[in-house]
Amino acid sequence: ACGNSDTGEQPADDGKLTLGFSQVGAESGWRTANTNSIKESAKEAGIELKFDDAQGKQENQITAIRNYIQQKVDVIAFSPVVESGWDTVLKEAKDAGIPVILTDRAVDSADKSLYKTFIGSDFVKEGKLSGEWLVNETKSATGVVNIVELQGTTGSAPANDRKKGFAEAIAANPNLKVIASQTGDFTRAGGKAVMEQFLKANPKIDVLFAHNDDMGLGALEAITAAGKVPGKDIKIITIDAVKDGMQALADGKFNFIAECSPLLGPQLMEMVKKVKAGETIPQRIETVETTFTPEQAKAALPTRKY
Amino acid sequence: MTTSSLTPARDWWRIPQRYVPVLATLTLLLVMYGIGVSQYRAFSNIQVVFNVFIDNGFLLVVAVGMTFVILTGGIDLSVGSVVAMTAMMSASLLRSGMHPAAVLVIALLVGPTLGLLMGCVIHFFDIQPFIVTLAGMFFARGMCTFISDSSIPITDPFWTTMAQERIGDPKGTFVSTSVLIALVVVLVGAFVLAYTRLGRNVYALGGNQQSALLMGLPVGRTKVAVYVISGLCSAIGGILLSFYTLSGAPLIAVGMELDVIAAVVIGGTVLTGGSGYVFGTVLGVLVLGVIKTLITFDGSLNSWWTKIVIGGLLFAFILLQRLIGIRKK
Amino acid sequence: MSGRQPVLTMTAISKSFPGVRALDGVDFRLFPGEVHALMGENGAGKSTLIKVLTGVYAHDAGDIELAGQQVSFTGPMQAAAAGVSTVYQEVNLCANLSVAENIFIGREPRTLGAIRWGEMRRRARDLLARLDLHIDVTQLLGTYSLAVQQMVAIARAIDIQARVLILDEPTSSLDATEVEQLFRIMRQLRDEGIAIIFVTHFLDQVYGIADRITVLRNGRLVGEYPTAELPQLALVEKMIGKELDVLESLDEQSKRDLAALEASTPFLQAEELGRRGSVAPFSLTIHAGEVVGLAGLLGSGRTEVARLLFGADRADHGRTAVDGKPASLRNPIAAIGHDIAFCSENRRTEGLVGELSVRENIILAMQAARGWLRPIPRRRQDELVDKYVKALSIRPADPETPVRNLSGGNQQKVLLARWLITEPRLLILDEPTRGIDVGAKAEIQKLVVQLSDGGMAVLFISAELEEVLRLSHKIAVMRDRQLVTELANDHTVDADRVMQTIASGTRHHEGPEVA
Amino acid sequence: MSNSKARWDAVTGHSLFWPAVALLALLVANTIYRPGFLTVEMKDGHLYGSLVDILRLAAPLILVGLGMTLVIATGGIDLSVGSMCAISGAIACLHISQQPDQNALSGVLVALALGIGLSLLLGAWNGALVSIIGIQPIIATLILMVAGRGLAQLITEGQIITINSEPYKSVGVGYLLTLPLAIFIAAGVALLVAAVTRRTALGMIIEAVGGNAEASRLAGIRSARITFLVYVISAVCASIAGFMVTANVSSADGNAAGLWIELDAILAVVIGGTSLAGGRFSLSGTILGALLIQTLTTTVYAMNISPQTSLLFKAVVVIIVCLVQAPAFRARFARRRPVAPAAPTAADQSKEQVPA
Ligand SMILES: Nc1ncnc2c1ncn2[C@@H]1O[C@H](COP(=O)(O)OP(=O)(O)OP(=O)(O)O)[C@@H](O)[C@H]1O
Ligand SMILES: Nc1ncnc2c1ncn2[C@@H]1O[C@H](COP(=O)(O)OP(=O)(O)OP(=O)(O)O)[C@@H](O)[C@H]1O
Ligand SMILES: [Mg+2]
Ligand SMILES: [Mg+2]
Repeated sequence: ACGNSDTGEQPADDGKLTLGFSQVGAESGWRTANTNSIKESAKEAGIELKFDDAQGKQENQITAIRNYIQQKVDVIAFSPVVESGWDTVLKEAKDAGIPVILTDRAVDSADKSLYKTFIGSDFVKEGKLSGEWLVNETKSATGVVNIVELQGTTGSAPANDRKKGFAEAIAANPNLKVIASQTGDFTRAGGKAVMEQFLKANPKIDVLFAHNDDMGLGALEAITAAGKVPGKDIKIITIDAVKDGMQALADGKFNFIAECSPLLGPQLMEMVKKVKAGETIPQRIETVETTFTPEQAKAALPTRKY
Repeated sequence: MTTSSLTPARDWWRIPQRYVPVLATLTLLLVMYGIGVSQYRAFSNIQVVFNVFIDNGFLLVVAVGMTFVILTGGIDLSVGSVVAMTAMMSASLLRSGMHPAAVLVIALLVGPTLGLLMGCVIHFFDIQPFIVTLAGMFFARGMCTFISDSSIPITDPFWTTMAQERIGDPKGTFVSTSVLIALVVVLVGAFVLAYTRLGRNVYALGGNQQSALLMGLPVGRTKVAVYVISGLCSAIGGILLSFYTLSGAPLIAVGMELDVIAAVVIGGTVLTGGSGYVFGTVLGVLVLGVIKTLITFDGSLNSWWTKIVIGGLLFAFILLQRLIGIRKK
Repeated sequence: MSGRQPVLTMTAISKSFPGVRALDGVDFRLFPGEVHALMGENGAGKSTLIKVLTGVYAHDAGDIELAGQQVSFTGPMQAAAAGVSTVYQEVNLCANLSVAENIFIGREPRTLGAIRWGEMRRRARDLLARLDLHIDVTQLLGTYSLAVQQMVAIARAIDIQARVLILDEPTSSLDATEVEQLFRIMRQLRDEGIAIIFVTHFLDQVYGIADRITVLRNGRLVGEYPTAELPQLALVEKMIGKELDVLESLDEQSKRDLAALEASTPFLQAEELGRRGSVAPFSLTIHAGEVVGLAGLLGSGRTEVARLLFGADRADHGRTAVDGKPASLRNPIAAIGHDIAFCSENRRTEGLVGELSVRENIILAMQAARGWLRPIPRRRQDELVDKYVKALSIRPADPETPVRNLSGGNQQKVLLARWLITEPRLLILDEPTRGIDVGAKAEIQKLVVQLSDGGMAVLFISAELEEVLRLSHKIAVMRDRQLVTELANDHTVDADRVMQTIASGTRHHEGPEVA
Repeated sequence: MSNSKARWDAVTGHSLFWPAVALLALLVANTIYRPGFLTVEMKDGHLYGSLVDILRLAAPLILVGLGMTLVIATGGIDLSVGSMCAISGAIACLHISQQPDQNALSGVLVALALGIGLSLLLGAWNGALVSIIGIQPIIATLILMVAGRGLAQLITEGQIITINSEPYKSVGVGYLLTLPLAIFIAAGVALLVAAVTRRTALGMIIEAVGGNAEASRLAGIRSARITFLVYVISAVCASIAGFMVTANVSSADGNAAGLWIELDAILAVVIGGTSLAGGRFSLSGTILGALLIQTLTTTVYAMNISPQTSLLFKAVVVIIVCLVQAPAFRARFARRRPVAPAAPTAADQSKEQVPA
């Protein structure tokens, strides 16, 4: 029905490794970059990839994993939509003897033997890095520093963790105060609409912390429209470091970005091969990530992939 | 000349017109399954069919409730959120150490209560169901994030057994307990619709509300009842979902109401009410499930093509269903 | 009779709708074992009185006493439980349920809560057999004609063990035989001591069955009379509140020269027109200025003929020609393009748009013909609408009321007005006088004569043979969905002769399933 | 005395009265929370303030709502408007991003034409499914709702296309006579739709088709054509809304643009007094409904209601608005007050739905 009937062949016969990968969705540019990275590196590594887009639904991911088990793929990898609720299906995978690798987001299973490893970034750490930068930046500040926060989609793991990490970090300086925090749904439009009201409600905003670049970029427009200078009147901290965000950083409109790299592909493929070869691998592999200041952004921008 | 040639058309194979949509759906479903089997080798494995049931058990239950509502000509947009709310509540109550039996009771009460409230507002204040249940949807979703803005794992042993129990051959073909529960709900739903007064009143209400009123049927009671039933089914669906995922997450089952409505309508139930069968709904759920399965088996579609192909398959299916339906007319 | 206790007393009942005082201090008494006719013009408040009684509407003032108990029903359900069984005006059943279910829904035979379908069907068949209706009770009600539906509604009502049986215009879509069946049963029930309220616009029927008559006019009680003491003419005068002359004058109506009419080119010719499953191929010609009557029993296929000629259903056989030139009438738009108009018998589902106002309903067809880009100027709309509201005395006379709030008869007039303003050359009237009071009926008949005198061709369908005889130049007789013969309506033709033609052949009551 | 009461009844009975009251109540609540809420100041020659924001942000919703009103009036529903927004925004932004000079007016005009052209096509698709093939509207448009998002992402390749085009941007955030251009566009389209439906007979014909399709057919109305037309109109409205949404942030996000706008639009239509069953429609009601919903969203931000409870807040407001608007509810409430014994009772009111 969907063409490509050749992919329907039972894998494992041709000696080629087959990886079943279930992606969260394509809800952001970041996610698309992540998908692309995985697809490209699978091709480079000569691994056959069965890709599924769960469209943001855990149910779909579980379905996909079940189907991978039926198809007897060699390795299953997925970026869980939510942290909990994977035990049942992971147990089925384990019983079928198929190793599982998590990417990007972790699961909270008590039974760590259900999956081989986790490759991805630490959202809490991203929030923390952002907060620490701010604490450092405002060391000398006297008086209260008013912070507004643009949260990601309510209830999503990155939103919760980044908020948490940031809050932990800024607790170090009692002058730092989050005066308003609202969800912008990770979108530019959301970020802009919320920031417009923040600006009207709060005469003095010193810092904006956005849970991703897109909301920050949206807020940027609201700030400009309000006649303020982003990066100066209001310092902006975001997370992700996608191209547009890096550009804004390089232009001095943002002040700081904590990277959350989507380029997990190569690491994932490496682990797939290792797992299949029976090598032991660490329970947790963190992606190589960094933070950017405007200067670093300028330097990094020409070689950015996404 | 006999009068029989002039009687309202009845086909030589004597399938009454009202069964045609359901049969068309069934035929197409089988065709679709056949295509899957011919394209992908592992598809013929019977476990694939069981997996469709395992993965869509909760959807099935919710769709049964929705069938009642749609048969009266109403609609219930709150189901997805109520499912999530029920799962969330169960998870949070279990985490707080409550006995699983008590949790089950509470969880099974909340959905119907919300349904009761919505039904009463719809009936007594004569407000359109779409709006009332949309508000219900916001409310229940709001409750989810209100309970907790992050997902809550369930470690309760009862839940865990229910979730991980494999009925059948645990190494080979099996179904989960949820499937059995879902099938029971389907049977009960079908029975109620076909063999009880409540069920027939539901059809009458969907056929013509004014007539139903003038015929002395308990219109108000029936109307409220379908929302309670839908709420109950959503609650059961929510519990099944919490078995399925062993957790409650605030953003789970977003947009599920559309899947459910689509399943019911694909199953041959008319949105204006008055005609349709639970069996059709089962088929509708299976159609969606098989489409999903086909796409994962293919495994070569990227994210946006997935959506386009889902839309395309849906279109092809409905078009064919429509054409078969017209021809048989 | 006065010595007995009334089973139902309604005193000083008032009911207002926004802008209309539908009932104004009406008293009504009903004794056990009587058939009581409730009479009045369209919009007099008959249906409203009934709906107040059964709790469909809450009344503003007044008392209702049933069997000595003060009652105030909150709805038909309660009323039925208290022994008041009602057939409302217009069929109020569920087309999506089977015939059997429509009869028994709400009181299905059950064991342990489960409906016994077999028993229900059997009982439904038996019950309908009492009304001499032999149809497949498992079929959906909607597949049957309005007349059958009406019979089913009656069957439902008489099966309920009731003290009071209310029939609001049950006979409007029935033919003479059906009416006789109904009367037989009504008499039987009356003799069992059941009190029956009977609403109709057929005076003959009133005198045929009613013991007493209550007359309403403009929402007020005119009086209550024993039938024997109220001559027909006096009744009509009481109903319309003035003396009646139109009725008589119509009989004087000269029968025009048919030969001259027939000599001209026919306006519409149908040759071997037919549709599988609905009507056998027939040929029919209609000339300008001619009134062709369609006679036949219920379900004989008159409506189907009309629908084919209007393109409401698509013919799968035969040809049509307009003005001698072939013309395809494949859909209503094509027919309207050839100046054909069609008033459906089913005004609620096929005629009116309930939510729209009287004005909008009246101009709808004309506007549709002009296309939406050329709206009829408001002033012209008002002129046209005013003219017909007056001409047909549509009440209430406010063109902006939603048509759904009009009484049944007035809705019919609105539908008629819709087509009259399009000035068609052929007007197809399917039961145009159904549910219309005597005065208005006479007006409509007069109108038909006027129109045909003015050169309009009319295809006139009515269950009332007298009416057909009085108006038509030519009568086409239908039987079993076949056009069996055409009679020129000269002095040799009378009701008996038509009846004979209709009846010369066994009468079938075939349902969708071969019996 | 009784005269003034009658007038009062007429006013409160008007279908737009209660939504308007709700809107005012929200504004008042905001003003109490933050007295500066209503202030509108001059900044760089534009008016600046929350009220202006509400109007500007409501513009796309108004547009989508207008089209939706017509669709709903025919007894249908259009779930695909959100995807339609995304598609037209994406194609326009894609075209502009490929121009050597993004500020060239010609390029922008071509982009807009492309977007509208595509939406005409998609609207025709919806219309054909509903009117020719006869698929139930909710399912017919669900197809494009699902596939359309995919299409939009296909156009943007899953990325956010950022553009830098002043002329295009002005569709979303430009100003005319100190007010946002978007307001004028929405008002213009509203006037156009109103003119097309109310100055011609289209409105009545749509209402007739929605009220009773079979009767309309027998009256000689080409119902199929009308049905087709409303889906096309809805698609065009959605595409203009799509331009606004994307221009607002100068970027096209195939995933987020217009997400869930269909629900808001339907909500706006219903709050505005148009029945989902089809028939009578009120364009002004829809506009009011859209403003109410946007005000509600803005209120959540402005009052900084925590994201965890904002949905609850929204639910409560929606239900209250719907309740006070419902005649049956007010009648019930009125009966509680001992004053007007003549006022019809609730049971009475709800029963009057039954026609003779
Ligand atoms: N639901 C309603 N809303 C407003 N007005 C109504 C409603 N029902 C009836 N009316 C009005 O009440 C009056 C009485 O109507 P009713 O239906 O009782 O007349 P009727 O005597 O049954 O007439 P007919 O012989 O035509 O059936 C009419 O003027 C009608 O327009
Ligand atoms: N007595 C009957 N028994 C069974 N079916 C009937 C009967 N009368 C009508 N029908 C059904 O009604 C349809 C034909 O009725 P139709 O409306 O054409 O007749 P008509 O001559 O116009 O009668 P009416 O007097 O109701 O206008 C058929 O579909 C048939 O199934
Ligand atoms: Mg009446
Ligand atoms: Mg007929």
